Amino acid sequence: MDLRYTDQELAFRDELRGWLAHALEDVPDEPPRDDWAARREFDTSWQRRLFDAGYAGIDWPREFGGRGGTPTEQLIFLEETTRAGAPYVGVNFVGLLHAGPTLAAEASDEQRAEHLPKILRGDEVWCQGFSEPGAGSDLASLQTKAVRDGEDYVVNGSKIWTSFAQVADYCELLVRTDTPKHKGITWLICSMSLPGIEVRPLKTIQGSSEFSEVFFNDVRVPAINRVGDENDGWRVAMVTFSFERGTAFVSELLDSMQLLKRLVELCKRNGRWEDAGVRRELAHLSCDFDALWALTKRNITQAERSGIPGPGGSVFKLSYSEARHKLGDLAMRVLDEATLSGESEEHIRGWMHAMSITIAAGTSQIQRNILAERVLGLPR
Amino acid sequence: MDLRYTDQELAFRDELRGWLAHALEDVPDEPPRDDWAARREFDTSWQRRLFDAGYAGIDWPREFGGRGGTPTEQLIFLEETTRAGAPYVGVNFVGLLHAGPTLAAEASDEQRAEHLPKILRGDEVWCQGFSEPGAGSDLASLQTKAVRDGEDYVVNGSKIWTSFAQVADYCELLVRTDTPKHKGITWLICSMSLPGIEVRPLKTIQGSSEFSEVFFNDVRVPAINRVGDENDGWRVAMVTFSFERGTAFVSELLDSMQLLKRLVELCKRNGRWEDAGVRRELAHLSCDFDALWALTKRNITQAERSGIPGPGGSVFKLSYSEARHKLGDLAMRVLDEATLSGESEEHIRGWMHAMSITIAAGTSQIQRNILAERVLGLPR
Amino acid sequence: MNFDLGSDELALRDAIRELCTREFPVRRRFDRAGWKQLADAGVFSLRQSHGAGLGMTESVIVFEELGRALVAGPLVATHLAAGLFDADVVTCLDGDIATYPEADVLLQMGGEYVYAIEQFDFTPLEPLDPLTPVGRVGPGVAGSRLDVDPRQLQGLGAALTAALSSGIASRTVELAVEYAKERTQFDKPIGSFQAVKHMCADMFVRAEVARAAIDAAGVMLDEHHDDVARAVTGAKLLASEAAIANCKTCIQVFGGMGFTWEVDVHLYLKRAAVLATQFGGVDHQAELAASRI
Amino acid sequence: MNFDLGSDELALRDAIRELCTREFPVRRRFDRAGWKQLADAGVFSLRQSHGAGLGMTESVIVFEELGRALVAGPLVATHLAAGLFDADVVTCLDGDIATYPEADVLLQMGGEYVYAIEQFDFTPLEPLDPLTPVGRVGPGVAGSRLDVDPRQLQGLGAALTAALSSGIASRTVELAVEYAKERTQFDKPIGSFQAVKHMCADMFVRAEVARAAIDAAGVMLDEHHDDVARAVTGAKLLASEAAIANCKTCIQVFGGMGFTWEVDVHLYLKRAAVLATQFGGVDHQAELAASRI
Repeated sequence: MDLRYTDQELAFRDELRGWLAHALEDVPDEPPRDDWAARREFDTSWQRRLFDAGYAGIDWPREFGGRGGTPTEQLIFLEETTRAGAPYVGVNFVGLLHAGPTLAAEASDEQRAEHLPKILRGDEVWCQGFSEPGAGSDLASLQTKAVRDGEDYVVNGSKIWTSFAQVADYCELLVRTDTPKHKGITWLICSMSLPGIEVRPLKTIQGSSEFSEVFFNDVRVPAINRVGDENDGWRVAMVTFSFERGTAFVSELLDSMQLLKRLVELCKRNGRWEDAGVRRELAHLSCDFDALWALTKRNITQAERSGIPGPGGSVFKLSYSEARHKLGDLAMRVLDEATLSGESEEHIRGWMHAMSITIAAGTSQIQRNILAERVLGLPR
Repeated sequence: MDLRYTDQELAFRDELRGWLAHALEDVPDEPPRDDWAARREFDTSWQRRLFDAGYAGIDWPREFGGRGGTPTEQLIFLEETTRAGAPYVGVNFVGLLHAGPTLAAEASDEQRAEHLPKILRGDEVWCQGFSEPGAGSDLASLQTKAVRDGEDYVVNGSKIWTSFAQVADYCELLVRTDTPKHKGITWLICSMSLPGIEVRPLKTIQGSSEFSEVFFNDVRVPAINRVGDENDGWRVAMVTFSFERGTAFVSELLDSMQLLKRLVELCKRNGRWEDAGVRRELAHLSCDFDALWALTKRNITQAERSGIPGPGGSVFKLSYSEARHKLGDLAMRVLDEATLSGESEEHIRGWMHAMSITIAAGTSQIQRNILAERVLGLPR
Repeated sequence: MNFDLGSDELALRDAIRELCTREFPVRRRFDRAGWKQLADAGVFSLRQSHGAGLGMTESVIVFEELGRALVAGPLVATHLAAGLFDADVVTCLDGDIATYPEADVLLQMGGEYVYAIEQFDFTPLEPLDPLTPVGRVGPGVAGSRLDVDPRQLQGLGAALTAALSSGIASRTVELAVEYAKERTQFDKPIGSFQAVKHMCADMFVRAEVARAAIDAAGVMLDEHHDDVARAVTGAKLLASEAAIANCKTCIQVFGGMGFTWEVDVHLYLKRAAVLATQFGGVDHQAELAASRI
Repeated sequence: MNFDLGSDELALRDAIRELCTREFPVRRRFDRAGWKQLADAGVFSLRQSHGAGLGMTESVIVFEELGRALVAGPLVATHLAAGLFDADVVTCLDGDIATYPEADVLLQMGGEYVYAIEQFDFTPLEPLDPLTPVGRVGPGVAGSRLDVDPRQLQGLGAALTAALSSGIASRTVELAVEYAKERTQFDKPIGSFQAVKHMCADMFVRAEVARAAIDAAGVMLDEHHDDVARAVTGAKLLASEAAIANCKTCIQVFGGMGFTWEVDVHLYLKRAAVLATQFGGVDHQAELAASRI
């Protein structure tokens, strides 16, 4: 085991650091949270700048426009961009972290050539069409129907929790093409500009509208946009999930470390740092995040060896989301009356955000089932 | 609602306080934990003194030798005896708190006349023969068999977690008299002196031997000792449980309050009280115990109204056992290296004891099932 | 001793619950018409109608109901002010921050004396709870000094606030249980899964323990019990924690829907968070409890 | 970067695991014959065989195995003393308390200097863990001062102790899972009930996070990483907590049997409690972490 970076990795870090110092000088101000057109413009412009500088898709193959680097370099990339306060992945999240890796692993050569470079360049924004109002934890019970008609699938139904649907060009869409629960699902690339798609934003408890409900009314998706075989979509979706659980929270963890730091600073300013109990709770969270950073490195090493992230993603998500709940609750306690007047908004948002991460991308209950049954071998 | 004691109750408290001040002067030293003969002698002598002074079975009917008082007076009795440091109920526990109330509610006149006065006088010690090695949480799957043969039941099988079996005169024994799971169980009064009974003490993690395994080998229990109808024992056992959950932990709670007080004193001596975190944790536990004391009063009021304790017992047990875990963990943290050398033994024992109370008398998991299904009406 | 609701108390509780169900849907904002309905129902005058220093037992029962129904408005301050001076809508001034700053009078009781402030300006702020408006008051407001012990008012205020929190803790158990019975996944109601069952059971335990604590505090206030200050502190601490924990668990039971503005759970959460800060946050209550151990 | 056990490390782990399975059943008490076996296997000389200031990566792996197997004896102190002086059995003196006081040499490193004490008397005390004897040493013992930084030794000691705890955290997951598969109630293995499943999953999470933390600390010690002190502190904190929490949960999964002396779980619990106090308890570690935040 070693945690040392190679000379090449260290050189990469230095080069990136230098570039960031320069590049961040003329990044415009972040747009308002609910101005989605502006957010798309902001996020994809940054992605394009990364692409032009050779920093898009650090560990994606060169043939798709990636840098062809190692997962470790991708980790360094996330570390450095977070530390430097560079723009977050934003609307490029699904493309870069879910759909892209899934296409790279499962799609045809044509599909990969068509989409992967555009995702990396910030030319294509993706959204996820997996969950449905009646199919959340029990995703395999999804009912959005796709019927083959000539060269198309005709899609009817609705999806929910679709992040960035308002501004997405494509949707990774799971549809039902046959009756058997897990064996009747197909994974489609669905253009969001097709006739018959309606997007209705959902307001979250934070007051923002990251999520939408998406309705499909006789939407004709060309069959050529299928990824994998018909009725083999569940397996493809599992690949998507392994990426989601494996690495999608790395940037979040780095952000959380910063958030904790700012809470520490706030406590040092308002005197609560003198309180041994508060101080220990803050320190404990710092230890939690450090350990999760080590776990991330383990997960990445394992993913590098086996090609696809393992169950470490569920371990990470359970522990990380619990730590975030603790951080949020502690911040609310420490801020006390200051929460009333919207001061320290980032901590209030952080508190609420914690409540979404024990639900989204597989609830904590589902993650525990996965670990108990698939890793520990307990009977179903 | 009121929490005020009536003049009669206040007079009872004064009188009892006066008597205790006197009576406790010549109580002998507590015997060693594993000297069971001496413990029986110690505990039953004290019970006899209570009886002689008119303080045995405060809320038991006078016809059985009780005082005929109110449950509130029983609560006052527990409060005063605990505060005064009087001997604990000890080996009389099952008789006074499980078997006795069950006999009072369900047994024949002869059975009540035979046993209840002796339990109150400290002449009869009882133990509980419910659980079996294969029937713990799933008690109704018990296999100890009783076959009717003339005027007797012939009992074969084994019981476990039988407290005080080494020194008990009688056992409240659940046996299988028919096949259907819940509908084939019978509740027997079994003399522990019958031939064919073998007691094998079990050492607990505390190193003591409160529990035993009891083996029954062709033990002939006269059928006249049956309580309730044949195959109606499950219902009778539920009555026993309602008493167990309703009030059996009241003395424990009072003890816990004292234990907490001594931990606070210890922290004030060793400087840990200056630590705001430790101080708040101690204070929180004090609030927990106060609230549980209020809940006890609510449960007792409800039991007084309906005759039998309600689901408040499960609420109490879940919350109380969790608070005891916290108290134990906190004590271990605060004592730190002092735990190594057996100092502050009561806190170490308290820590270990906590681990038994999330298991004994229905695990926390079973209690949650009970609340979810029977009180909240969630589907089985 | 008789520590469960008697028939009068049940009737009072049911009457308030019925009023709330009829007139105060969860999303109803504070308005003066509704305020008059509450006043007419006796919500603010319970202590007066029971005679000096009494009526907290009943007030706690009533405030649990108001908390359950998430009734908006400066309930506690208006209740505290009744009998002290004449005003329809009274709110608390805490530092320079007031919730419901459109009130007629500000009650300031953080220091050695209690002041009633009738003339003030305020700037609205972004509130934590969309149904609890907040404003920054001042500068330079002055009020008339009232002849009342601030510690006594603070104790009553903490108890009433705890009762509101306790109501939230109880109501969110019901919301979670109802949803767990209706929502199906894996061809079963999610409430048949032990993970969900046990979350609901833990919610119930927290709510019942907190309710016992605050009910006892109410009674002890009326009975001038020796340990009353400790009881109030403990009730405030446990009810605050129970309300927040139950709202969070309720969101988890509701899953994705719980995280939306579409269902009401987030409003309970945000109200619970607001109440937790009022009359001393949980760390403050724990410190008070430590001083009374 | 390569942060998972490589083939050499897996071979080392398997060899120690095999040795422990063969020679060190859980209830084996400390004895000098066993001690020699461990010494022969290189348990105490790993840092020496890897060159100055190296070998903590491997030592951590080995100590996780010793923790899993609940091997008795003053493992950490004997490992620390290797290379400093010649003695078979070395234990730590903490204040006037020593575990395994039948050792040849006491290592005292609580102050500014490190001392080796060869001549001492002790009085046996009632131990918390039946397999970890404890004695009170003294009075008036004096030792020879060693030329080594006590803080460095304490860091290594904390890391090795954390590794032992991490081993306990991992092993108790396996014990709970095995039992949950075998034990049936309600005509099913109890491991098919979600409540038990989720307890086991949470144990696994705690164990894996702690293991990542201590493995990282071991590597960072060898790499003289800037954040090494924080990493050691965090690992000690998380591994202590994970070990105790997992032992407690394991007892809960075992139910009544878990509360008996008949099964081994209580020995893990008691050892975990002993280890938590050594080289600084959890509150102390949290304070250290706060100073390094």
